[in-house]
Amino acid sequence: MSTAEIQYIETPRPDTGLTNGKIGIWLFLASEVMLFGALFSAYVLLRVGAETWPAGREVLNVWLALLNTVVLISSSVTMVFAWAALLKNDFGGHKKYLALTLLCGLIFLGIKAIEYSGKFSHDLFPSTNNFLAIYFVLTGLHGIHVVGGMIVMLYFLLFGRKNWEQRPTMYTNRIENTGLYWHFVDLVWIFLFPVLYLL
Amino acid sequence: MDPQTATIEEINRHVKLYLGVFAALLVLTAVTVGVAYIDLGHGANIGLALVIATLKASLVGFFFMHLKWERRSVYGLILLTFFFFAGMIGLILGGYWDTPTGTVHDRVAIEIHTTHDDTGGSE
Amino acid sequence: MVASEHSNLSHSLPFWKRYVFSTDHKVIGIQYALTALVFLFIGFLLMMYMRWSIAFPGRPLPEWAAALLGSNSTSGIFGPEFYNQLGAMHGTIMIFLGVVPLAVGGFGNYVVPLQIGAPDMAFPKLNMVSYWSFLTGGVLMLFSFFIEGGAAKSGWTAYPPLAVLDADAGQTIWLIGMVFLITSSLLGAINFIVTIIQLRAPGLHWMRLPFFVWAQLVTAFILLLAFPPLEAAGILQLMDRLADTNFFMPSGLVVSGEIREAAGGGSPLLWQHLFWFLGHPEVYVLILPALGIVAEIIANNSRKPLWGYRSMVYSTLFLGFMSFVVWAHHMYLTGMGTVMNAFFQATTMIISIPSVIILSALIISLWGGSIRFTVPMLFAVAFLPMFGIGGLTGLPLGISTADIHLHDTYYVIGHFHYVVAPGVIFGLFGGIYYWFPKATGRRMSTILGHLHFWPTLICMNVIFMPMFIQGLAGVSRRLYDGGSAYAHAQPVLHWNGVISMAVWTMAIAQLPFVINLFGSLLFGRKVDDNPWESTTLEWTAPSPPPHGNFLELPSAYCGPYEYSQPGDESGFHPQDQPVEGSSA
Amino acid sequence: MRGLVASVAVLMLLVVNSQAGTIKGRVSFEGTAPPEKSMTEAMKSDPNCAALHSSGPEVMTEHYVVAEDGGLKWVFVSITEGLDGKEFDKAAEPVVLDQEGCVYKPHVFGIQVGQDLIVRNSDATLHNVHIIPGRDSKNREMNKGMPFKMDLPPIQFEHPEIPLRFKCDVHRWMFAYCNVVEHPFFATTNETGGFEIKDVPAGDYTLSFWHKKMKDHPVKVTVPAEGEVEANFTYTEEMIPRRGR
Repeated sequence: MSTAEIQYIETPRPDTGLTNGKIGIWLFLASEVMLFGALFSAYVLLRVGAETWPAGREVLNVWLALLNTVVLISSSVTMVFAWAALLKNDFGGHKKYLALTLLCGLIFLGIKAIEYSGKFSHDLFPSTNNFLAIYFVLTGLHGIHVVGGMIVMLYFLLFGRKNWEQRPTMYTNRIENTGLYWHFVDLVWIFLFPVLYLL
Repeated sequence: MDPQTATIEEINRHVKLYLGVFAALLVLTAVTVGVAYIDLGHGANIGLALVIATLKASLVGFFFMHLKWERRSVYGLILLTFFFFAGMIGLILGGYWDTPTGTVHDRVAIEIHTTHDDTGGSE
Repeated sequence: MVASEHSNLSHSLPFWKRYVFSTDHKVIGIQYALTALVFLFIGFLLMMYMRWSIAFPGRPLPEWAAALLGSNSTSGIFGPEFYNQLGAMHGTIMIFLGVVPLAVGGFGNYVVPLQIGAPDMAFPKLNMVSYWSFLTGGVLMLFSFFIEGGAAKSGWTAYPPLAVLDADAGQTIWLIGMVFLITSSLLGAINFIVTIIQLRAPGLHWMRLPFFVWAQLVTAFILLLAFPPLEAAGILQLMDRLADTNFFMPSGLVVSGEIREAAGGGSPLLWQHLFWFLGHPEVYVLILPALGIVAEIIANNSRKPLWGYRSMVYSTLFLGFMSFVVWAHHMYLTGMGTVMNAFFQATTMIISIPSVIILSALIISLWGGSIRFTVPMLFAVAFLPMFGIGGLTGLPLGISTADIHLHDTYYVIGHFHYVVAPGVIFGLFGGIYYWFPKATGRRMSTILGHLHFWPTLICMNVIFMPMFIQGLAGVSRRLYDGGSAYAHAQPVLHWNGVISMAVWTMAIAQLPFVINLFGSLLFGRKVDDNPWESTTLEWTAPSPPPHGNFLELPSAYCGPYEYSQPGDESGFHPQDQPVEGSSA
Repeated sequence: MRGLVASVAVLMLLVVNSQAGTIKGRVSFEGTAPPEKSMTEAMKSDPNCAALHSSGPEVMTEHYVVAEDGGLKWVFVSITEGLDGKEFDKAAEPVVLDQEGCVYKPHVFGIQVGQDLIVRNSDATLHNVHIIPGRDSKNREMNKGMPFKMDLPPIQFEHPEIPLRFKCDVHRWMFAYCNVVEHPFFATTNETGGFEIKDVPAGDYTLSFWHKKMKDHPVKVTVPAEGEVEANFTYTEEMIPRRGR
């Protein structure tokens, strides 16, 4: 094995038991926790300091958000199935589930677009009050993360086959890591939903 | 289950497990919405919503993100990040709650004198 | 295929792929280092103009100096707005574009893989992306000088509401530039942590890692977890500036005489909390790599293992951990109550302990060593007292009651500049002299080294020591006229001229360094792989190391600093040599 | 193609009636003007300004500067209608606004869009030029400190505005009214109330007479191919804003 090859991409390192990608994605998720954590602390400080703070459900459409929560949770499930299909060497099934996850992402963004245009049409803008401002920033940044995840999945959907055929373990790990990122995005929404819409 | 050496039945068993977790998540989502419409007092509502959200988050984390079968070091990273996350929110709020009251700044702000040209007409 | 075959593979790469868009950690390291040095000199240049306005407010600049400012000065005089731009960009450029990229991007990228026996970083492409994201952020920052209204002028801390009310576009570009810089550091941090954890050579257990690698590991963790909150705050301030939101704009804000009609309800303190949540860990990001470099140089040049290696490692870990809970000592005067002030005062006192442990361990490492005063050793030894002064003068600022008088005075400027200028930058200069032979196969000239070291050391002290005197007299910072409008500043005003003269002489003292750096590329004395007779792994690779670093995979058999072991005539035992009768 | 034809036509228009007339006239004021107030009194608050005026004559505010024959000074006269569609090249030399003796000199002036404005501080004391556009104006607010004798780098305004208010954040009595217009046809009345606007292309226009207290009064006027046209205006007592003393 040549010295120029970077090791532990496919097989985990014996003493740490982890592959490079796995540690990398968990570190990235840690930094994302701090990013959204900062925005949540901004939300809490603004809410605690504000004289009046509208209740989420009066200003926002709870049912659309509920639908979105269901869509995102099911996209998490299809993502896990896409990874499980690879373990069963069923690349066709994998592509189907990956496409399904991508579709759920699109639906999620579609509902988000409906929600946003609804706000704008009632001329509720970020500048209206700090509740809407932090709402747009939190859901907007979350939306950008959804788009980022979808781009990665699209890349695998279109160009994944060659990598799967040459280095199947590496491809499986990549899908698993993308899955970890996607579940994290779902996890952030699980907190966003009650905090913005229900409290 | 070690991805490299898992057998087909093991994987299928896991797939069923994922469906179970999916169902649980949907139920919890319905519960959290339902509970929100019952007014249990502001503090209780927040507490309950956060508990349910944490429950759902740990379900996603343990099963979908395979934390259940993950190495200890990843837990360490999550714990470290959570400690700093909690420290950040706690200390920022601490800074807000601990603001002293009844200080000289609390007196009514000095009447804001308009700086119009007071040596003649008005603008 | 062994590294040498691999290296002729890289010979076949076209020029732009091998040098410009390269994924080799050494090329990226040199790209980071050179770009960072250019930014350091730009930051220094801005400060030289500031010193003119401080020492001689209202006097026109000489012709040749004013030419560089273009339309920012008319007949050689520039007003307070341009001074604020210089001040804000001096801070931003020196920290985010100069020291961090040189310490973490340059030294980290180049030296860490070599010191742990790895062929490259864990994610080479990610490494390249992080450099180019850094360069984009840097170019954006410089570009903001040339737009209408000039660069950001609300300080490198960009406190709202001033930063949000600033109608010029410079602040918006500053924020966008910061987002690029933070993304770059984030990707770099992930790369470092994975490389250090996963790609250590066989036998290189955690306690056999060189201290420099430990310092970079802790720095990477700090970057990973402290930077994102500033990115979030940056996004919030961008929204405040572009979408008229009110995250940081309180209601009832009076702006030029009138109450500002806006939804309000925001809190400027939110920005300060989020900014300083990064701000303080950021200063540990600056100092830790320098401590790592100084430890390597001192161990090598005193021909003796580091004293208390274990205590230094645990102190670094504890320092990294504590750096996240001390930030509000920058905010003692924002009206926080006594409970919070007391908490942050306690954590600030506690965090000074690991720094003192590391510094004492380095000083004790000199004891009983046969010290060779090579040029890197000059910088490393000078680092110790300078960092000492920097650190100790910080204590009064850490105590909230004393901070009432010293907050935002020149005392603060003296304190953190002592840590950063004769501290961190001396460490980085030492690192350049120390690893230059490994990167180029040639040594830098010792005479030019001395010509650079002694004047710079003297000028540094002439510049920063008077600042304490001015600070104690109550001269506040960020004054375009150096305090000449204030009665209480009159007795210490003469120091402004002295400091400014020392600054301009120090600029000249950097010429020997520049000549030395580029001259030695061609005329430096050729050296073998281990000119300093060092023990860490990077010196077992050829200089300059080929793509893939090592001819054959090294493994470690002993600690990083096995110097003058009993019964070992050569006086140093490289880490990759097996020790008789000990486990691998 | 259509855009090209239009611009050629405009160029032709400019070339054809190159000869132009001038508008001359006089602005006067009938009735008793409210008394001026003493500025040196207000200047007592800043020792530097008070020192500048310790010897010289007492400086009065210049709101209603009426000559013996009734001529009214500081009235800004400019063409407001009849010029649309025509472009004018930027004026070459800059307008200089000086701050001397803690007073803006001139404190009512006109400037063309894009023309350089050089703000000068001839006092050795601190002035802080604060340009405050109107609420719905597109000009940018600017706030420049001038701590010693210096000139600011040239400033340009992109959008017409009558008036664009200048104030000094250090001295509450310092005000200047910069009237930004898109064309070079404007003038401010001198001590005798007289003004002159040269080489105005022939045509009918509306002339606006603007006074900082008695505001804006349009007057129709037709400019002959060459030679002069007379355009006078008289402010009367009723036009003084009632709230004023």
